Amino acid sequence: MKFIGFIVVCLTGVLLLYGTGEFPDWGDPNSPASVHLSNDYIEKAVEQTQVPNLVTAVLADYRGFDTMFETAVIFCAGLACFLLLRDFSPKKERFYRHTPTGVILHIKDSKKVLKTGKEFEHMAKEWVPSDLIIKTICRILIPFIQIYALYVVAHGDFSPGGGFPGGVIFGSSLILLAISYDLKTLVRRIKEKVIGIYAALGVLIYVGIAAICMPMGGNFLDYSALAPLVPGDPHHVRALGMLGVEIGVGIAVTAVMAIIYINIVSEGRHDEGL
Amino acid sequence: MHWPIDLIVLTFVIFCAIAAISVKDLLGTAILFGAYSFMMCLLWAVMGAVDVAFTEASVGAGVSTVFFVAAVFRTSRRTKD
Amino acid sequence: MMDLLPLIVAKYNYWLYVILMMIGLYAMIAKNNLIKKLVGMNIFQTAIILFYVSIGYKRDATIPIIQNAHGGHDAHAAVIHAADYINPLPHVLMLTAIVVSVATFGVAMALAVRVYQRYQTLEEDELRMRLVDIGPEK
Amino acid sequence: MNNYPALIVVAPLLAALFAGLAAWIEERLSYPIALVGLAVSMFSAFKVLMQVIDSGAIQYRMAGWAPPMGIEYRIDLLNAMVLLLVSGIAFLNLIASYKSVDQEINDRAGSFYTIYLLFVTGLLGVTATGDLFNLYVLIEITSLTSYAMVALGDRDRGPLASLNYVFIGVIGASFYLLGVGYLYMQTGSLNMADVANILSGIHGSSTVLVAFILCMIGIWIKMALFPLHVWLPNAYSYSPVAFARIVAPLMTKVMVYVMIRMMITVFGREYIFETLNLADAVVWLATIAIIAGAAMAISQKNLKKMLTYIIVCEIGYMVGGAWMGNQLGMTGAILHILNDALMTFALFLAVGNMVYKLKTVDLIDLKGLFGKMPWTMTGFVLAAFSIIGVPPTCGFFSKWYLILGAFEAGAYHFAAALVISSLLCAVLFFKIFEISFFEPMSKGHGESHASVAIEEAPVSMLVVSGLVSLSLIIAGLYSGTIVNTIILPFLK
Repeated sequence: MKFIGFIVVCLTGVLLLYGTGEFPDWGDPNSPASVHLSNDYIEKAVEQTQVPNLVTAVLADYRGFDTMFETAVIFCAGLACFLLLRDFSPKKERFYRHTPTGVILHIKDSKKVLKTGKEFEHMAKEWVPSDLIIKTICRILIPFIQIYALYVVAHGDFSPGGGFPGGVIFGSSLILLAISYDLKTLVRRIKEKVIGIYAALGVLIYVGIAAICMPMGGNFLDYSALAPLVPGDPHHVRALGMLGVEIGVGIAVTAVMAIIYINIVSEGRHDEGL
Repeated sequence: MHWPIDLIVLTFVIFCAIAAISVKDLLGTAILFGAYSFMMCLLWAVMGAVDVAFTEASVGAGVSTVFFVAAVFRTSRRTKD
Repeated sequence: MMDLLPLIVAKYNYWLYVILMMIGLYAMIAKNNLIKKLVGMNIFQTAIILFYVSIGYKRDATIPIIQNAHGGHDAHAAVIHAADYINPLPHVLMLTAIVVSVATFGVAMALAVRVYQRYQTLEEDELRMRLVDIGPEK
Repeated sequence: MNNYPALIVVAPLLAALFAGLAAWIEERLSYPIALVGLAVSMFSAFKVLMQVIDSGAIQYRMAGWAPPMGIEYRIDLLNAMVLLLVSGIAFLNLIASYKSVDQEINDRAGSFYTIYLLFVTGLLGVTATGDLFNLYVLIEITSLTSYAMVALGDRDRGPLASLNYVFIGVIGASFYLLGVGYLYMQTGSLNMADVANILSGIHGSSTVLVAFILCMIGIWIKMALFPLHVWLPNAYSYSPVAFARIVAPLMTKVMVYVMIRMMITVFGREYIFETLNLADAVVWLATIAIIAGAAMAISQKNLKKMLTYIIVCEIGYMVGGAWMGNQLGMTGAILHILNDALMTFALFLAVGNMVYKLKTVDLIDLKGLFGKMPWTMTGFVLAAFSIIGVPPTCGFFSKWYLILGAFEAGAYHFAAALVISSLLCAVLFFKIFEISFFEPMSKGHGESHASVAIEEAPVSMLVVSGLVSLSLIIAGLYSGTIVNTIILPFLK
C-alpha cells in the first residue's frame, strides 16, 4: 500500500508541476486572475454595496449564494454529528458524590438514578479536582471572548471577520466553558434543544432574508429589493442585508461548533467530557 | 516583497506537516497540526489574505484542534505509524 | 544560474504547495491510522487553499479593504485603483473551502469515534482483522 | 418576475430548515414539511422544463448581479430534464419512505428528513448551477449528507465504510477544486459560459490540460467509474434503505450530468475530441468498467451489493457514450441518464419492499418470494427487464443509441461489451427469478408450503413501486419524443 501510495502521489505531483509550467509569475499584477473579474469587484463593490471590506462584499452579496450553501454545509455537519453520535440511553455506571461527606458512590445499575441537588452531585468518571485559577480566569475571559466575537460579526463589513470567524470564536467560548468547568455546566446552561434550534434558525435567517427578496420583487438574495422594509438610507440596504445574513451565519456556526464538540467529547451522551 | 519571510514560514509549514503525520503519538499530532494551521495562517496573512487568515486562525488552529483533542480523548493516543 | 533565481522566486510558492499536497495525499493513502489519515486530508485541503491564496496575491498591492471608505458617502469621491488592492475573489472562495473542510473534519472525527466505539481500534490492519472476525455480512 | 429556477433549489432547502426546527419542537411535522418542499420543487422544475422547451434556455441571476460577477443559474434543456428527474424521484421516494423510515430510524425521523432534503437540495443545485465553484460547494453538501447516512445504516460496518467514503470523497472533491483553481488561474473567471468563452482562445495551454484532467478525475471518483469505484458498493449497500433508494439512482447520474456539462459547456467538444486525444482511451476504460461491473455483480451473494455493482456497470455505458465523440453516443448517454435513474430507482424500490418484510436480502432469502410478494416481484421483473434491455422498456432504447454510436465511431469493443454485459445481467436476473419463483419458501417461517400467505409491503411503497415500474415502459414508448424534443435540440 505504501509503495502504491508513493507512486500515485508522485504521479499526481508530476501532473501538478507540469500544470504550473505555464502559470503566470507569483504576484504578477497582469495575470488573468488579477485582471478579468477582480478589477470589477475592486472598483465597483464599494459604490454598489457600500461595504469597504471587499471580501465581505463578494462573500455576502456577489457570491452570497455560495455562502448560503456554505452555511448549509455547516448545519449539515452539525446534524450529521448529532445523528451519528447522539446516544439517549443512560450510561451504565455512574458516579455521585455526597456533598456533605465527600463520599463517592459508584452505581452500576442503569435504572437507579439519584436526584442531584444539594445532597448529591454528579461526577465524571475521570474526575479531577477543579482548579480554582483556571476556573476564575476562564470566568473572566469568557465574556470578553464573546464580546469580541460579536464585534467580529458586526464589524465584518469594515474589517477582517464576519459571520463565520465570529461564530467560531463565540462557539469556542462555549467550548472553553465546557473545558474549564465541565460539560454538565455547559449543557445545563444551554439546553441541547436550544442549540439544535439555533443551528437551524441561523441558516433560516440567511435563507429567509434571501427568500423574502423574491416576493418583494427582486431576484433571490437581491437585498436591494428589501429597501421598503428597512428604515434609513436606501443606499445602505445592501450593507444591512449583508449584516443580517452574517448574523445568521454567526448563530448557525456557534450552535454547530457547540454541537460537534459536545457530541464528540461525550460520545453523544452529553454527560461528561474533557 | 518579503520573500525571505515567506520562504522561512513555508519551510516551517512543511516541517510541521511532515512532523504531524510521522509523530507516534496522536496528541502530539494534534498539537503539531495546530502549529501547522497557525503557520499556514501566518503565511496567508503575509500574502494579504487577512480574512482567510483570520478564519483559519480561529478554525484550523482553534476549533479543529479542540475537536481533534476531543476525538483523541474518546479514542486512543496509540498509533503504529 | 542567474536565470534560475528569478524563476524560483516567481514559482516557488506553487511548487511548495505541490509538495504540501503530496505530503497530505501520501498520508491519506499510505498511513495506517485513521486519525493520521484525517490529518493528511486536512493538510491536503489546506494546500489547495494555499494555492488559491497564491493565485490572488498581487505585488505592490494591499489587503482588499478599501481605505477611506468608512464614511460611506464620500467614498464615491475617492478614485479606487484596482492595482492597489489584492484580488478578493480567491479569498472568498477559500473562506467557503475552509468552512467545508472543517465541516468534513468534524463529521470524520465523529465517524472515527463511532468506529472506535465498535472496534476498539483505529488501525487499519487491525480493523480489517476485526471485520473478518465478525464474519460474513448479513 | 419569474422565480421558478431559484425555487427549485430553495424550496427543499427551506423545507429542510423547517424540518430541522420541527425535529426539535414537534417531530411529526417534519414529514409533511418535507413533502410540501419537494412538491413545490417538483412543480417548479416542471414549469421550468415547459418554459425551456417553449422558449429556450433560462438565465437566472442570483442576487441580481450580471453573470461573470454574480452566480447565475443557466437552465437549458438538459438541466431542466435532469432537474425534473431528480425532484420527481426525490418526491416519490419520500412518499415511499414514510413507512421504512419508521421502521429503520424511528427515533430520529425528523433529522433524517432534514438530511434527506439537504441531499436533494445539493443534487438539484449541482444540476442547476452555472458556476464552477458553486458546483463544488453543492457537491460537498451531497457528500456530507451521504457520509452521515451511510454511517447510519449498518451498525457494524456502516461507520467504517463511511469513513473510507469520506477519504475518497474528499480526494475527489479536492481534485475538482484544484481543477477549478487551475482554470481560474488561466481564465480569471468562474462562470461556466464565461470560462468557455475564454478557454476557446487558449486550447494549447498545459495548465488547461491539467485542469481538465483534474476535474475529470474528481468527477470520476464521485461517479465511481471503474478503477475508482471502490467506495460505492459498501457505501450504498450499508446506508438505510430509504436513503439508498435515492442515492443509488441519483448521485452517480447527476455526476454523469456534471461530466457532460463540463465536456459540452465548459471545455467544449472541439477541445476534447480534436485538441486532446484521450477519447479512445476513455472509451476503453468505459468498456473495461462495463465488463468488470457486470462480472463483479454476478459474483455477489447479496441483492443490494449486486445492484450496486450493476450501477458501476451502467456508469461505464454513460461514460463510454459521452466520450464516443458523436451525436448518437451523446444522445444515448443523456437518454441513459434518464432511463438508468428510473430503472435503478425501480429496482431499489422493489428491494426496499423486500427489506421491509424480510430484513435481509441475500439471494437465499428470496426463495418463494413470488408467492409472498407478487406485486413487488412484478415491479422487480419489469425493472430487471429494463436493465437487461428487453424492447418495450426504456433500457432498450438508450442501449440502442449507444450501440449505434459505437458503430459510427468504430468502437466495436464498446458495442461488444454492451451486449456481453446485457447477457450477464440477463443471467444474473434470471438466476434471481429462478430462486424466487421456483424454489419453495425456506422453512422455519412456521408456515405450510401449500398456502403461502401474501405478505406485501405497505400500500404507499407498493403504489410508488408500481408507478415507477410502469413509467419504465412509458419512458420506453416515448423515447422518440424525449430524444426529439429535449436531447437533439440541446446537442445542436
